[in-house]
Amino acid sequence: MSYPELFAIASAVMAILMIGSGRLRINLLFYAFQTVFASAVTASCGLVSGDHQLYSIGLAILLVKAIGVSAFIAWITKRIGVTSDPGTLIPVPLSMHASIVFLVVAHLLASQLPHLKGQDHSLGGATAAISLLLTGTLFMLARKVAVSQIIGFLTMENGIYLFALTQTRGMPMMVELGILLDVLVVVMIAGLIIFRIKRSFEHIDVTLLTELKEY
Amino acid sequence: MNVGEWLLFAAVLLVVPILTAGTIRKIKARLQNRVGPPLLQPLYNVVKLWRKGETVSEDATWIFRGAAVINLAVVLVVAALLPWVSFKPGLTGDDIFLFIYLLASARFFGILAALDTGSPFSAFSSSREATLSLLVEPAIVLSLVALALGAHSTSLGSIFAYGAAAGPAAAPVWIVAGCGLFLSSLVELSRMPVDDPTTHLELTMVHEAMLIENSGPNLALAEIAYTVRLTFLYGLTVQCFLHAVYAVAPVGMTLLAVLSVLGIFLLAAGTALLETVTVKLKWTRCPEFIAYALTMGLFACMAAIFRGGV
Amino acid sequence: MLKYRNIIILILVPGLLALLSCFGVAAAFCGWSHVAGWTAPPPVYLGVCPVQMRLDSLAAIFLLLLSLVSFSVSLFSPGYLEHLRGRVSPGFYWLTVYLFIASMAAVVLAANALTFLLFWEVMSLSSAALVAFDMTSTQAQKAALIYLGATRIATALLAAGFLWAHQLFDSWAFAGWNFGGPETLGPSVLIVLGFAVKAGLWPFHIWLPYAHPTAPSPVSALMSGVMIKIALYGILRLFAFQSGASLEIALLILFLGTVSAVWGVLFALVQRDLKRLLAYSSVENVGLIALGIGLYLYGHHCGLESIAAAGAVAALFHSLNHGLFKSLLFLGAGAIDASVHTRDLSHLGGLGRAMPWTLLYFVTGSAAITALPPLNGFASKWLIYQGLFQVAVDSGNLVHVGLAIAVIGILAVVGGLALACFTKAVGIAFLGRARSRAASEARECAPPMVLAQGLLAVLCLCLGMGSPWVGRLLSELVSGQFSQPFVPELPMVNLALALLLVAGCLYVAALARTERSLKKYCSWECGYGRLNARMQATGESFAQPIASLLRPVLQYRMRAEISGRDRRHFPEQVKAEAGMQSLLESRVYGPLIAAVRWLSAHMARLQAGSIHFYLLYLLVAVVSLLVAGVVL
Amino acid sequence: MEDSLIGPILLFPVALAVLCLLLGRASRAGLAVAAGGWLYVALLAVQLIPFVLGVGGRLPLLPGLALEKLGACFLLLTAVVVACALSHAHAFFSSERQSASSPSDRQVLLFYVFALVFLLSMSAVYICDNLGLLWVSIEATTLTSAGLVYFRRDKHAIEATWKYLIICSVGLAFALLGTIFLFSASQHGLADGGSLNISDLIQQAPGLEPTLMKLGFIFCLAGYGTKAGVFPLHSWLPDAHSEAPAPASAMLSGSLLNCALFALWRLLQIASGVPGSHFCQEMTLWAGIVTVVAASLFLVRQHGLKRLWAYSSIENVGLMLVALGLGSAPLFLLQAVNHSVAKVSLFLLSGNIIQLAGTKQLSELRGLWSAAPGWAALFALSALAVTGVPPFGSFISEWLILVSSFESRHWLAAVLLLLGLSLAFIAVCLHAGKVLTGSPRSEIEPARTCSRSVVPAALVLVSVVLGLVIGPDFLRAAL
Repeated sequence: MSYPELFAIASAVMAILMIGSGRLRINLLFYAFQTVFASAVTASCGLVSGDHQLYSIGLAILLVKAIGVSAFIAWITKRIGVTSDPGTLIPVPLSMHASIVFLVVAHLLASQLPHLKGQDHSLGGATAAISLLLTGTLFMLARKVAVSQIIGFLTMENGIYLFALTQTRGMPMMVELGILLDVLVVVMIAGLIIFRIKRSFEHIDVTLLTELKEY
Repeated sequence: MNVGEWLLFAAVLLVVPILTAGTIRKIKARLQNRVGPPLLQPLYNVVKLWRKGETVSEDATWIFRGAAVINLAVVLVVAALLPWVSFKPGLTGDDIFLFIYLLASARFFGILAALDTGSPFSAFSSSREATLSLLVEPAIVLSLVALALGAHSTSLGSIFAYGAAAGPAAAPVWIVAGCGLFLSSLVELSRMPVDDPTTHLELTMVHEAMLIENSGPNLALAEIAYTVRLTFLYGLTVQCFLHAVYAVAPVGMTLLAVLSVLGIFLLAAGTALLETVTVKLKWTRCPEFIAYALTMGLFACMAAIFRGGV
Repeated sequence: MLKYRNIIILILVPGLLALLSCFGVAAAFCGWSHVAGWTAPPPVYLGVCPVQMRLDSLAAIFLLLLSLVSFSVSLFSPGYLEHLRGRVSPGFYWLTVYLFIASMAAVVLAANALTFLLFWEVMSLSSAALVAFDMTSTQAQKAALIYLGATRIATALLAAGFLWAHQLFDSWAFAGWNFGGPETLGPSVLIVLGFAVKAGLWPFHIWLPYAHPTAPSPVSALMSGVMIKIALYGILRLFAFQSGASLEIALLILFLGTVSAVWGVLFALVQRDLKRLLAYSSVENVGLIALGIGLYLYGHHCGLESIAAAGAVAALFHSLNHGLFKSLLFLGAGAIDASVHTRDLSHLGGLGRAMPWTLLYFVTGSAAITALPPLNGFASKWLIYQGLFQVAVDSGNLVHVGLAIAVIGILAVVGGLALACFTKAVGIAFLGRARSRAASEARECAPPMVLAQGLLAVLCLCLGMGSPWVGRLLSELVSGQFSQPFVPELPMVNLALALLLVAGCLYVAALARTERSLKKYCSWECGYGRLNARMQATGESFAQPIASLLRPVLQYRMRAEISGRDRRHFPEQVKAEAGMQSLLESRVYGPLIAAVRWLSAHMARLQAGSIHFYLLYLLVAVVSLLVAGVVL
Repeated sequence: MEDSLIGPILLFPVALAVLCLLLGRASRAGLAVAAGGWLYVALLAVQLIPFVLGVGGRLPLLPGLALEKLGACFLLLTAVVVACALSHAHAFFSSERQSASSPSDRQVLLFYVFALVFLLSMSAVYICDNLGLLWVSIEATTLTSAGLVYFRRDKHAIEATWKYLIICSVGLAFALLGTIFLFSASQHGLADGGSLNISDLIQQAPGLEPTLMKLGFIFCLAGYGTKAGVFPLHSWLPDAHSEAPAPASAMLSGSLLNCALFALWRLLQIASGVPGSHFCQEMTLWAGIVTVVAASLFLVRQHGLKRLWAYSSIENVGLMLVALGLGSAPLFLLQAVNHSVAKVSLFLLSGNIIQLAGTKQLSELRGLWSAAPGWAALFALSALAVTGVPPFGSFISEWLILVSSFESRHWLAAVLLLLGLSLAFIAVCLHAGKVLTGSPRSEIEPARTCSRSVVPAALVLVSVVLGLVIGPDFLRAAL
């Protein structure tokens, strides 16, 4: 097992640990860890392939996603004063166990994918990526709080990023930065709206947002 | 065209209807052990009415009086077109469907005239008249179409033409169609068992109640129209039976002419007998009776198809 | 200022329409002998084919009908609009009427599928706008919706048929289509059904009794008199005068025509709204025309020219006839509406004395539609009978002979029902006593309105009397198709003269004498005292014997409640209630609409507002797409 | 020389946005934006029309950016839609401010700024020649348009924005995954290490790894399909369209949906070169059919005026997907143009009507004909135009789609399409009829402003013209 694979799996495990808690701070912390590992994957990939662009991307991820975004969301939760979910749609432990199953499923799926020649970390990377994707989705589906949805989305995004990293020989720099920028803006806008939700609905429970419907 | 033929026909048309109507009354009276009115009583009635003044409902429009005229005019035209005696001179356009729809015209105006006065009695009866005609029309049409199938033409003149003897195979069609036409005629003429022309209760009558508001010459026209209609419908039936006979045993023209007229009186006598021995059907049971007429028509058609097909 | 506007609306606009109608008549006469084509100049193009028009003799007949009816509508409308004042703006009315008439003319002239559909939809939409003219009435809105729905289904069927036909023949021009072969059965059925919906053939007729009564009467006259004919024109154009059709199509049309005839007139009989009655009677007449078309197709397919010729002439002639007398009757109903402000037969009665001209024309129209000789209705109906009779004589197929005879019998029933129906219409609306205050205060309508009806009535009479000539003219039109055109004739003029002569003599002999000495008295009242209007028969009671006879079809129910202490001999209060219901609406269309609504309601449950569900859908969609991707 | 001009022109909206901020007053900014919008259209038209009509197929701009003919057409369409919406917006917001819940000056100003940035991001979609940048620009359209949906800042607007943001972002995350798959496919199959460059990919399509290509396409279909409103991924669409102010709804429906579909078109262009990728087109086609049928069913039971039009947009997206699935870019363009023209008119009019009646509930909207006959007529015509009735443009495009699906022997698809279209027509008639007829509630006084009818009237006219002039040349390109 190479370093990139190790870090990638570690990142996926962080995500599984993240989903195992109902407290937003802990979620956020594990999200930060997970992203740190993702940036570590980037760096180690750079080490393996000798592509120096990857170092800078790894750094950018560390700064923007792991630290910046986490801090921003932490700031939001603090301002809003919501510390935990008011009751999840799927019990917290169950969702953690389910995501362990997802990890296995992810491995099975990943082994089905064709692998690039000369990229020996692609199986573990794909496993971790799909696992992160599924865990992120589950997190979004299982939690009621708007902040959780953002974290879930970011987890998914991490998965996709890892996938890109391990399944290709590196996305173009422009694209990577564009994606990063987009994600950042999504989080910023979502943060702003979360404040609004809090002000209008007095909570950030998105299950309250069911006024617009068909029947 | 033969003037003599026309004169003869005109004479028959003048005389026979009155006598037929008289015959029915007379025989019926005799059968009921009454002396009965003279044979020419219908004529006397008409003359009497002709002389009288006329009272018209204040609610009536021109339709009321117009209808009586149209009615008789239509009946007379039909009488001229329809081969109800064997010696009727031919006319172009004597079509089955024209005949049916001319009768319908008379009925149309009759019903309108009945509705015109706003009288509930005549409205009742006109509604019934419409119902009866609706039921009986297919029976007449089918009987006549069955005959037309044999002649490959819808011209009444050619259907009822006496040509070469058709042979015994043709007889069933004529007989069944004749029965159909006779039953239909009873309905069409509002005779027993569908309607009792001599009842005294307006509510149960069809034909008489429709005329409840007619008086004087207006009523006379209606009476004449009725007798003429009676005669040519019976005449048509008689022609059917005569054709059945003719198909088996061709007879001479003179004999046919005599038989045609006699047959009408015979049917009149039969009607009188029928009206003596039967009672009027309940209104809701009438369709069952008319169904027999329709069945006859259907049988006639089947007979005609198989005769043509086999 | 306002006055000038009135002048424009009252004189110039209708005048222009009348003028245009005259042009239409002229064009129709040109088209009789010449074929003219026109293609729109280059920038105008409909995607797959240009806007193309073609005037030939078949189009000319329908153009003639359209022009004649439009002419009388242009005379009738200004007076009628007075009655609608405040409910419809004349500008809107005239704009849509012009659009409607122009699009009908264009449909008739269209030479290819897209041109046809283009104007077809414009025709439907403009007429729908006219149906919904009274924007504040929910009833009008419902009628317009049903109409739009029906018309859309018709268009969809036609579109499918046209597309399929294009696939087969690789042409959009009607002239390039040939529905003779067996492989064309699919598109033929679709096209026939599409036209059947628009023509109001059973079982697609349900929109007619909603749309016709709601529209202003002149528009009803156009819709019923011309528009539904245009659907039948479509069938004639595509099948009859092109190539014929397969036997299945012919039998389908015959079947639909027969059922429509019976069904339509039966329902017409039991209506109490005069215009609804007329609308149902249109179903009957459309059925008769369809019978003619079916006979033509049958004869053409079997190579029996006499049947084909009789059918074709009958269909064309009856289209023309029905267009005239149905317009006449709708205008009559409009005159009543304008004068009494109701069309409910139970509030009418006794209009004949106040409106003698309208009565005369309405009776003429009724007599014509009941097919009384020597009017035009009889002439065309007789041709249908002749065609059927020829089938019975010539076809040689035992089943077909039997069916033909059965249809003859059914037509006889239809005749009887039509008679009952129109005697009811005339008798209850015009005769007897006024059943409401409004009816007793009725006045004859304005002279142009009378003139409009008179024109149509005279045309009915002329076409009836001239039926041999008209028949010959029409069979010349179809004679291209046959080696020896079959021209069945009846001496209608002689007949009419004979009738007139005899009736005249009788009148002079019998009734003219007493004309001066007539005694007026109240109708017979059994000596109980004067009859009042409520004692008269109503439309319901007039139709009751027939309705109860045909109870199962009509779903006719009657309930009478008699109350009082001795209710057998001295009833104090009698309450009678009769109701009927369209079997198709309750058993077929109702459940169908309910099913769509149910489906839609359950679909709406998907959109429940919960973002979690939405995300789940997203996931499920991705997974199922992946599964589909792996499996396929 | 041309490439030197188009780039700056595309940045024109940014300049306009800055100008807006400098003007500082919504009323002045509104006029500037309206004038600027049309100026932008004019500039683009001058540049693009010679290109579209000319022989050159491709116009490289910057590395990773290039313009193709279809893209140029869509660029122009987008500019026109935004210009229409913005020129209507001035009148719309000035009458909005007379009502009770009037937006503040700053809000309106921000609206203009967001709209202009939104325009920029949409324009970027059409000039991307790189799948990654394509994704980035589409995500950017989400972010910039979220500001438009958020405009009212009330509960409903917040809810709609949140759903819009989250669902589209998650959906687009899948599209990103798909893009990565495609990239991976290119790296697997191609010798030179792969590329995200669309024109390269199209050229080298036969060399792509088919399985990864297929997976990539599926993820992209789901992802961009979410953005385009493909059933069942459309859930955000009715909410966002109905909560955004009318000019924004018009832009969302008339231009944003086209962006996502254009992205799908680019992918299909690549896929069509890959051997055995018939599947992708089939899948697109059937996604379209399902969307049309589902949307028409949604239309039947509807309670909000703008939601109704939102579902009608979904239906039209379905139609465009069918056109894409049939592999016909001209049909896609034609349908998009027709839909945009009619739908922009409808949304703008619906905004007027909602202002007039003070509600967007269909059950309470009545008697438009009596209240405002001019609007009522335009409304009826636009509704007909959007449902594909002749002589409006969408009739021709829908007809061409049907012809095309018949010719490619998709019988079932064509039948379902016809069914869906008919049902949609009936449903729209049902609801529009109720809005038009009946008697209006008493408090409504007849509106007297013509300024808010100009744009819809012009659009209706354009729609009619479009219905009558689609010539044989176009047909040759389409079929």
